[in-house]
Amino acid sequence: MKKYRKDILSEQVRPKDDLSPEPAYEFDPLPELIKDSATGLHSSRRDFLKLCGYSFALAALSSCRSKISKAIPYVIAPNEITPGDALYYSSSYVNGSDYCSIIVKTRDGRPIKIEGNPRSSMTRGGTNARVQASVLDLYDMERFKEPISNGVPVSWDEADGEITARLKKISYDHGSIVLLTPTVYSPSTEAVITDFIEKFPGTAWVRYDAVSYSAMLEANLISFGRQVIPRFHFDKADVIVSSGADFLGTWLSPVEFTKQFSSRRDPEGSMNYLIQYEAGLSVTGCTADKRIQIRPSQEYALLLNIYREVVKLTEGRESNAPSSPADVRDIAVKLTSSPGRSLVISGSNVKDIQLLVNEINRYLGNIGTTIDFSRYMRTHEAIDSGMADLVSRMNAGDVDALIFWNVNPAYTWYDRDAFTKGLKKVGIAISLSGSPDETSSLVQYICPDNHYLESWNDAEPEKDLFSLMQPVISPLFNTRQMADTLLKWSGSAISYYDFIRSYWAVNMLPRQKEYSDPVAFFDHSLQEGVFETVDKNVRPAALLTRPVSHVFDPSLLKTGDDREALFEVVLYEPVAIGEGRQANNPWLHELPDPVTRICWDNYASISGLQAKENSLTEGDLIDIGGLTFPVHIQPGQAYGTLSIALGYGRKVCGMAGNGVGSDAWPFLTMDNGNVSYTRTLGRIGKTGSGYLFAQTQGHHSMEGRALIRETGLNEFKVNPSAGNELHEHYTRHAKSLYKEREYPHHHWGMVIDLSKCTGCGACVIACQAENNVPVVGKEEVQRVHEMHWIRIDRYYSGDDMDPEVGFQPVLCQHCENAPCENVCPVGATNHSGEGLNQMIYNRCFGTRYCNNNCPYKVRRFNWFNYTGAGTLRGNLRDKAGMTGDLRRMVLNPDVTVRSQGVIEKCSFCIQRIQAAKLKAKTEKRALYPGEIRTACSQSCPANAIIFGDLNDKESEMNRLIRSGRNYNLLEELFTKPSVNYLTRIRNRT
Amino acid sequence: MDNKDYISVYFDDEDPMLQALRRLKENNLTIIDVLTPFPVHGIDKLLSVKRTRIPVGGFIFGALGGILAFWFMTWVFTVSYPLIIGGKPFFALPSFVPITFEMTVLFAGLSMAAGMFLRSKLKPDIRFKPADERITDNMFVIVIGSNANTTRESIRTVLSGISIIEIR
Amino acid sequence: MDEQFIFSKQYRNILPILAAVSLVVFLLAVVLSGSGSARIWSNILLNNQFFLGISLGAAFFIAVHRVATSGWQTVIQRVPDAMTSFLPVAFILMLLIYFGMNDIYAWADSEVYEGLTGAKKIWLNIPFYFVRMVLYFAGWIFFIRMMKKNSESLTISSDLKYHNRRKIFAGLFLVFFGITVSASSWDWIMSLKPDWYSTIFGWYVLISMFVASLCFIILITWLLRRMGYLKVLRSDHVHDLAILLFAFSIFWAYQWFAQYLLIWYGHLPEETSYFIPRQHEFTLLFFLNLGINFIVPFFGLIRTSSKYNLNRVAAIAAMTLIGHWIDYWLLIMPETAGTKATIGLPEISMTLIYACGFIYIFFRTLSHGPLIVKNDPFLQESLNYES
Amino acid sequence: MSIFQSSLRKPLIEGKKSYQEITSQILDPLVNKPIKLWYFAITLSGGAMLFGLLMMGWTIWQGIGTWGENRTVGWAFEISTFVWWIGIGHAGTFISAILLLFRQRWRNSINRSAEAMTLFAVICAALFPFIHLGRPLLTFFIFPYPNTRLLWVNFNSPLVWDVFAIATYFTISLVFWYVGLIPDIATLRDKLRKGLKKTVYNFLSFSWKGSARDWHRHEVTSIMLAAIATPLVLSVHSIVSMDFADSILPGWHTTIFPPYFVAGAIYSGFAMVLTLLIIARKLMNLEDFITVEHVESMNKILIATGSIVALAYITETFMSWYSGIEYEQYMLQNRMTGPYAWAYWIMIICNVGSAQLLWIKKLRRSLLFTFFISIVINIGMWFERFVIIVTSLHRDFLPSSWTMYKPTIVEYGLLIGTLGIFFTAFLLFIRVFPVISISEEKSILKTENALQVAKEIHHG
Repeated sequence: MKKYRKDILSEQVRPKDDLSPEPAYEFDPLPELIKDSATGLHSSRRDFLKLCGYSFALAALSSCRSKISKAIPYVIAPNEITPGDALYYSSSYVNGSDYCSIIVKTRDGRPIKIEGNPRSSMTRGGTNARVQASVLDLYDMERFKEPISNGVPVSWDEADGEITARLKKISYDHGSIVLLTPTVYSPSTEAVITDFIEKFPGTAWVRYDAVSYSAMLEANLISFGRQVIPRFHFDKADVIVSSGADFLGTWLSPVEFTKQFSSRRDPEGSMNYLIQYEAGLSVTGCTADKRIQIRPSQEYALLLNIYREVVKLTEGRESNAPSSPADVRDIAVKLTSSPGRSLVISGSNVKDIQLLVNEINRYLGNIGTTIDFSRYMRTHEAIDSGMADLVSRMNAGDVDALIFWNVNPAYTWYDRDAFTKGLKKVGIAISLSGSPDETSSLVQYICPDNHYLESWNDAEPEKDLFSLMQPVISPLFNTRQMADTLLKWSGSAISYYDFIRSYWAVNMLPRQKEYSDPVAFFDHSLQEGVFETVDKNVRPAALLTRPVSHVFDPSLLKTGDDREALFEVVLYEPVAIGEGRQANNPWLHELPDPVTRICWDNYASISGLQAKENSLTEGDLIDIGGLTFPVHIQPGQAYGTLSIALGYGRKVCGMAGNGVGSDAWPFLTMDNGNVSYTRTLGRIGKTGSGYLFAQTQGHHSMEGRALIRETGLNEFKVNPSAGNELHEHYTRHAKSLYKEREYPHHHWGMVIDLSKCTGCGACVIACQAENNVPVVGKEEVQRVHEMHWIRIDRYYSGDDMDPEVGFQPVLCQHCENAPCENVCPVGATNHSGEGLNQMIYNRCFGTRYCNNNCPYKVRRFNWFNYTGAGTLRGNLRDKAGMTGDLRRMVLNPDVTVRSQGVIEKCSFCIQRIQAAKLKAKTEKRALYPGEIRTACSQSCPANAIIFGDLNDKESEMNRLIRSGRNYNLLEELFTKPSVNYLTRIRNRT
Repeated sequence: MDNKDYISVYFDDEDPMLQALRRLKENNLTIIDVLTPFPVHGIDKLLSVKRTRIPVGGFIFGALGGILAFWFMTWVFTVSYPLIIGGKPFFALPSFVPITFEMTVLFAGLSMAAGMFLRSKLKPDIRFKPADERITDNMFVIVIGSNANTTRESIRTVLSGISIIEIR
Repeated sequence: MDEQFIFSKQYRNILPILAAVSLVVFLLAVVLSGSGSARIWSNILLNNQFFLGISLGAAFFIAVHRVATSGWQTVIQRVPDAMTSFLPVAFILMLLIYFGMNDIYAWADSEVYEGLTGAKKIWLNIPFYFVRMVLYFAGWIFFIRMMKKNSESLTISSDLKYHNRRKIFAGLFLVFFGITVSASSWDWIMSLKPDWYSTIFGWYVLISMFVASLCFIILITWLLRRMGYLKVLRSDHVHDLAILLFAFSIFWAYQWFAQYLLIWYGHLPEETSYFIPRQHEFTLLFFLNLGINFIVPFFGLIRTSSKYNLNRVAAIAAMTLIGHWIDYWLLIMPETAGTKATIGLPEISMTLIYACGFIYIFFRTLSHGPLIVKNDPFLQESLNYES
Repeated sequence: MSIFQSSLRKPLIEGKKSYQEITSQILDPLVNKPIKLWYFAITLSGGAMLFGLLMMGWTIWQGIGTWGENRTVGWAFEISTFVWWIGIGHAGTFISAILLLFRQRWRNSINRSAEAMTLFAVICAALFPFIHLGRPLLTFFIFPYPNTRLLWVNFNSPLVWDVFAIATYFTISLVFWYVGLIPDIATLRDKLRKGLKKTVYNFLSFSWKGSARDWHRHEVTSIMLAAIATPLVLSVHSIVSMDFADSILPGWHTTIFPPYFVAGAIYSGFAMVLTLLIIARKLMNLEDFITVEHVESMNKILIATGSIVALAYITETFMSWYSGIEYEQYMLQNRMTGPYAWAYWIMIICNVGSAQLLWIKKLRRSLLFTFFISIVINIGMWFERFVIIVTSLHRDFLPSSWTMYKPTIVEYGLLIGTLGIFFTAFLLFIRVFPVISISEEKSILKTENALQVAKEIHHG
C-alpha cells in the first residue's frame, strides 16, 4: 500500500500564529506572474514552478508582513519535495451533494490528478467522471479572483467591513438574514454556521439542493420517523427493482453504489438481478438485466401493482390496484423469494411514490438489511418547501440579507422569475460561491470561496463516516474559504483550520481509542483521509416503521394515456454535467454521454416510433412548452416521453460552458410541495431541422459481429465459454507464418470485464487527466476529430424500440502483431520489449497510415494545433481555453504534450509503469503484483478494468484470462491484443 | 578549307548514303564518322561499330545498387537498430524486396545514361558548334579521312552515280 | 514455305509404348507404395491441370497476338494452333474427376460441406461444379475452333474476311477466357482448400499456364528445327519467343511475390494457412519453384545474345517447363495429400503418360495441315521480321 | 529504306512528307508565337495552380484539420488524387517502354508528350505525400539518412517503398525522356538563329552531333532504359497499391491489387494521354503525326486495360462473396448500396461501361467521342480510388467508429491546383520542347510513306 503523505502545510504553516495573527495565505498569494496571465500575458511553466516555490517559502517567511510580489526560489527547500517526484495527499471531493474520498497527486506543488481513496468504506477507491474532472476546475481562470463589491474588486478588509456592518445592523434591527446553502454535511462547517447564527440572531439557514430528494426525506419521516436517506446496500441485494433511479449514474451516491453493485456482478459468485423501469435510457437501464419502459405517469400504477403482488405473496392479502403498465408478477415472486435480500428504489420526487416504495421494502423485510437507517446518508438533506418558503418570503420583502454559498437558484429553481424578483427585494445579497454563476451575477457582494483543493474541511457523507479535506496548494487567487469568511464575520479570531482541529479534538477524538493526542489523531486521520467510528455499542435510534396502508388513489394517477396529444417530459441529471455545477469544465463537456454518445449538448430524446409519427428526424428542432430543443431519436425511450438533461444552457459560468446546450430547468414544477422532474406537456412543434450533434459514435449496431460477446447466467453456469465459442475456433486457426516473438520479462496486459462495466465514463476522464489528452471543442467533435484515448463503445442489439445495450471500453489493444507498426514509414510506432505498442511523438510526422490500418480505430490524430505545442505560430485551435496558462497547470509533466500533426494513443500509462519499475529498482525488489495501475483501471468504480503482467501467471488477471469468458476483440485478425475482454453475462433468470 | 584532313560528303537521303558507304568501304577509304539526323538502320554493320558495353555496365551497377540496398536494410534491421515492428522478424526479407528492386533499377538506369554521356562525350557546352546545322534536319554526312590520294575529286569519282548534295 | 509436318512412324510408335510403360510403372508404384486412391486422383488432377494449362496458354498466345495485330509469330503459328487440340481430351479427363471428388475435394465431403458458409455452399457443390466445368470447356472449345477454322481457311483462301473473323473471335475468346480462366482456377484448384481465397489466384494461374505453354512452344520449335522443319525461322523469331519467356517469367515472379508479400504482410490466419504448410513442410520445393521459374530464365536470358540462341533458349524453356509443373504440384498436392505429398515414381510416371498423350495429339494435329499458313496477311512481314 | 510491313497496316504519318517537312512541321509551333487559345489555356491553368498553391499553404499552416478527414477516414481526397496522378503518370513509360519492347510503331509520335505528362503527373502526385503529412516540414524523416540517434526508417512500410519507387520512377523517366530529347533539342538548336534561346538549347543539347556511334549508344541506351523501365512501371503502381493491400482493411487487403492497380494506372494514363493529345494536335497543328490510327490503337489499349480492370472488379466482388468473411462481404455490400453507392456506380459506369463502348469501331475512330470518353474514364478512375479508400475506411471493423467523410473546399482546391500545375507544365512544355520525337518520326518515315503509297493504290 502506498503511504500517503500528510499535507506539508499541516506542519509548516501551523507555527505561524505565534508570530502573526494573520494566516499565511493572506499575503497576496497571487504574485505578478499569475496576475499577468490573468490579463493575458504569458507566464511559463517555469514561472509557475517559481510560484509554487514561493508558496512553500511562505512558511518560512510568514512573519514577514511586507507584500511579496516577486517569485523567489526556495529559501528552505521543503523536505517532502523532490523535483520530479509526485506526492499524494488524502482529501475529500465535496461539491454540493457529490462526495468522494480521494487521493490527490501533486507534482512540484500542483495537484494534477485525483484518485479514489481505497480506505474509504463508502467509495472504496472509486471515482467518477466529475471527481476526476474536478482538478481542472482548480485551474479555471474564470473563477472569482478576489472579493467584489457591486462589480468592483475590493480588498477582503473592505468587503468584510462593509458586510459585517450591514449584517450587524440588520441583526440589531431584528431583520432577517438568510443563509442559503446546499446540504452541508461538514460537521465543522455546521458548527461554524451555528456560531454565525448565534452571532447574528435572526439568521435562518435554508438548505436547497437543486436536484432534490426531498420527497424521499419526507416520506421516510412518515414511514420511519426519520427525515433521512438511509444507506443502501446494493451489495447485499439479490434482487433490485429500480423505478427510474439511475443509481449507477447519478442517483444519490453513484460511485458507492457502483462499487457495491459491481461486486455482485461476478457470474462465478452469486450474481444479483436488476430490473429497471424507466422512460429514458439511463446507464443503470443499460446495465440492468431487464429493462422495462414506463412513462413517469405510470410509475405509481406500476409500484401499486408490485405492492399488491408483494402483499399478496407475503400476507396473502388482496389489495386494490389499477391496471399495471407491465407484468410484475414475476418480479414480485423474485422479490418475495429473497426476503431481506432485495431492494426496491424509485428516483421519483413524489412523496406518495416514495411512501409506496418504503412500504414495499418493509414488506420485503429490507429495512435493516439492504436499507440501513443506522448509517444514513447526510449528503442530501434539503427539503424543497424550505426553498419555496424562502422565495415567497423574499417576494414578501421579508428578507433583509441573503447569503448564498454554492447554490444557483437563479438557474436551478423551478420558478426562477419569482426568485430573481424576490432577490431584488432583498436588502443585501452576498454570494460566497467560488465561481461565477447566474445567481452571483445578481448580488451586490461576492466573497469568493476557495476551490476544494485549496481548502481545509471535513465531511460526514454518511452518518459516523468522517472524511477530511486538506489543501494541496495555496489559493491561486485572492479567495477565502466560505467557513473562514463566516468565522471572520462572526468575529472569530481563529482560522477555520484551527477551528476544524479543535472541533476534531473535542468531537472526534473521544470516538476512538487508538490516539489520545489530538494532534496525532488528526494527523493520522488526515493521512487516512477518512475516519470511521467503530463504536458498536451505539445503537441506532429505533425506527418508527409505521405501516402506511396504501389504498389506490386514482387522483395520483396522472393522465398520461392520451397518446395523441401529450408528452411527458422527463428531466434527468446527465452523468457528466450533473446539475451544471461544473459547467465550465471542458473535460466534462467533451465526455460523451454514456448512452447517447453525444457531448457538448443536451437534447430531447424521443422514441423512434413517435419520431416517425411526428415526422421528426435526428437533429430536428422542436418547440416544447415554449423551449426549443434538438431532437435525438433514442432507442429504448418510452413512447410518449421526452427525456431532457438538466445542467445545460448555463449563461454565466465561463467561456467553456456559456451557452452550451439549452436550459431545461424551466420545465420544473412544484407539485405537492416537492419539485417535480417530470412534466406533461402538449403537442410538440417542429421549428427547424439539421441540427448537428457532436456525437462520437454514429452507428449503433454491431452488425452481427461478435464484438461484445454475451450470454445468460444460466448458459454460463452450464458452459463457462457460452457465447464465446468463437474464441476457441479462432485460437485454433491462429498460426503464424514466422516465429512469434516472446516477451520474457514483463508483458503488460489488461482484462476488461464487460459484465461489470457500466459505461459511466470515469476512465475516459481519468485517462484525459493522466495523459494530457486535449479538448477539441464541439465543432471539432462534430467533425469527428475527438481525441479520447479510451472510448466506451455502446451498442444496441435486438429490438430498435427496446434494445439491449452493451458497453465496451476500447483503448489501444497493444497488439503483438500490431498492424499499425508495420506501416509507419518512420518507425514512430513500434513494440517495446515488454509488449507495449509504443508511440514516439517526436518521430511521428503524421501520415495517419497507422490509424487507417488500426482495426480498432484507437489512434488519434492532432488535426489542428489543439495544445499550442506545435512549432507554427498563430494557428492554435482551442475553443475551450485549455491552453490558457493556468489551465495548462493541470498537465501531467510525465506525459508529453502532443503537437499538431502527430498521432497519439493509449500508452498503457507507460509513465506509471516506468515510475513503478524505477521505484522497485531503487528499492531492490521485484514489482508487487498489482503495483501498477493504469489511470483507467484505477478510476473505475466498477473494478471492470484490471491491468497487470501477463507473465505473472498467478495473478487475478491471468486467472480471468484463462477463464472461458476471455476473448480478444477482432481476434480473427490475429493481431494478438494484450487487452482481453470477458464476456458479458446477463442474469436472465 | 583545303588543309583540312577530312572530307564531308552530303546526302539528303539515307539510301544513297548507305550505298555510298558500301562503295567507300569497298575502296578501303577511312571513314571517320557518319553524321545523320536519325539512327539509320544497318549503318552499324557497315561501319562495323562494336556493340556498346553500356548494358553490361548497367547490369554491374544495377547489381551493385541492389546488393547495397539489400545489405543496408538488413544491417539497419538486424544490427544497427533492430526494432520490434508488428511482430515481424527483424530480417523481414519480403519487405526488403521492393526497395532492393528499385535501387537496382535506379543504379542501372543512371549508370547506363551516364555511360552513354561519357562514352559519347555528351556534355552541356554553350560553345559547341555543330559541323553543319542541316545534319539535324535532313542531311546525312559521311566524313572521310583525307590524304594525298583521297581528295574530293577522287571521292566524287568513287561515288559517281550516287545522288550527292555536295562534297566539302 | 510449303512445309508439311510428317508424324513419323517412329514417334507414332514410341509415344504409345512409353505411355503404356509409364502406366505400368505408375500402377506398380501406387500399389507398392501403398498409396490410396487419393494419390491417383491427385495425380490425375495435377496433370489434367498442367496439360490443360499448356493447351489453354497456347490459345491465349494466339488470341493475344491476333488482337494486337502482331505479325512476327506467323511462321510458328501452327504450333500453338495444334496445341489447342488437346482441349477436348482435357475436357473428358476433367469429367473423370467426378469419380474422385471425395478423394481430392474436401468440400465434397458432406460433413465439411455442412460447415461451409452460405456463399460457399452455393458455389461449391458437385452439380454446380460440373455445370460450370461444361460451360468453361464449351466456351473455350467453341471460340478456339472458330479461331482455328478461320485460320485454316487461310491455307486455301486468301480472303481477308477469314483474317478479320479470327481476329473478332480472338477478341471474344479473350473476354470469355479472362473470366473463365480465373473462375476455373478457383473451382478446380483454389477450392481444394475451401476456407482459403486469394483474389490474384486466377491471374497467377493464368500466367503460370502461359509460361508453361511458351516453354512448350519453344521446345517444339527447337524440335521442329532439329527435325529439319521451319527453315524460314529466323533468329529474330527466337529472340521474340525468348523475350516473351523472359518477360513473363519475371511477370510470374512478380505475381508470385505480390501474393506472398501481401499475405505475409497482412498475416491473417485465413490467408497464411495457405503458405504455412507450403513454406514449412515443402521448403525445398517452395524455393525451388521460385528458383527454376524466375532465377533460371532471368539470368539465362538476360543477355541479348542468349535470346537469339535457339539451343540455349530451348534448354531454359525445358527447365522452366519442369519448374511450372512443380508450381502446379505446389498448388495442388499439399491440399490433396497433405504433408505426406511427395514427388515419387507415381507422379513422374503419370506425368509421362500425359506428356506422351499430349505430344501424340499435338503431332497428329500438326501433321494435318501445312506447317505455314501461306495466305496469312502477315506472313511476309513475319518472314522478313527483324527484331 | 523501309522495314517490311504487312499491307494491312495503316500509315501513321499522313501526307508523304520529306525529312525537312517533318522538322519544320514539328518545330514551327515552337518557333512561332503561340496562338490566342494557348494564352487562354495557360491563364486558366495558371489560375487553378495559384488557387491550389494557396490551399496547400493553408493546409500546411492550419493543419490537416482543414480537410474533411477524421478519426475513421484518415485518408480520402488527397490520397485518391495522389494515386490518380501516379496512375496517370504510368502511361508515358508504358508507351515508351513496353510498347517500344513490343515494337508498336504507333508509339513514336506520342511517346514524347506521354513521357512529359508522366513527369508532370508524378510531380503533381509527389506533392500529396508531402502536404498530407501532419508535420510536412519534417518530410525528411522519410529518408534513411544518418543521424545522431541512429534512427532509420521502417523498411517494412509501403510508404518507404513508395518514396524509393516514386523517386526512382521519376529519375528514370526523366533520364529516359531527356536522353530521347537530346537529338531533338539539337535539331531545335540548329533551327534557331543566334540568340539567348539558341544558347540555351545549345547548352541543353549536350553537344549532340549525330554521329553514327552516338546514335548506336543512344539507341542501345534507350532500349535498355526501356527494358528496365518496364518492370519499373509495374513495380511503382504495385507498390502504390501495397499502400492499401498491405493493410488488413477489407477492401484494401486483397492480393489482386498490384496487377489490378497497374492495369488501372495504364487505363487512366492512356485516357489522359488521349485527352491531352486530342487537344495538342489541334493546338499545335499536328494532325499529320497524331492520326486517327494512333487514337484507335490507344483506344484498343483502353479496351484491354479497361477489361482487365472490369475483371478485377468481378474478381473482387466474387471473392468477397465467396470468402464468407463478414467484413469482406459487408465492405462490398456497403460499396454497392451504402452511403457512397453513388461513387461506386459512377466508378462502374465510367470505368466498365465506357471502355466497352470502344469495341465499336466507329466510336473508337471518332476523335470527339474519344475525347469525351477519355475524360469520363479519368473521372471514373478518380472515383475508383475514392471508392477504394473512403468506402473501405469509413465503415471498417468496429461499427462504433463508422462515420462519414465530406471533403472541404481546401481538398477540392488541391485537386484543382494539381490539375492547374499539370496543365500549366504541359502548356509550357509544348512551347519549349518538340512534342513529337523528330528523329524517331524520321526513322519510320520511309516505312510509313510506303504504307501510304500502298493505301493510295488500294483505294484506287
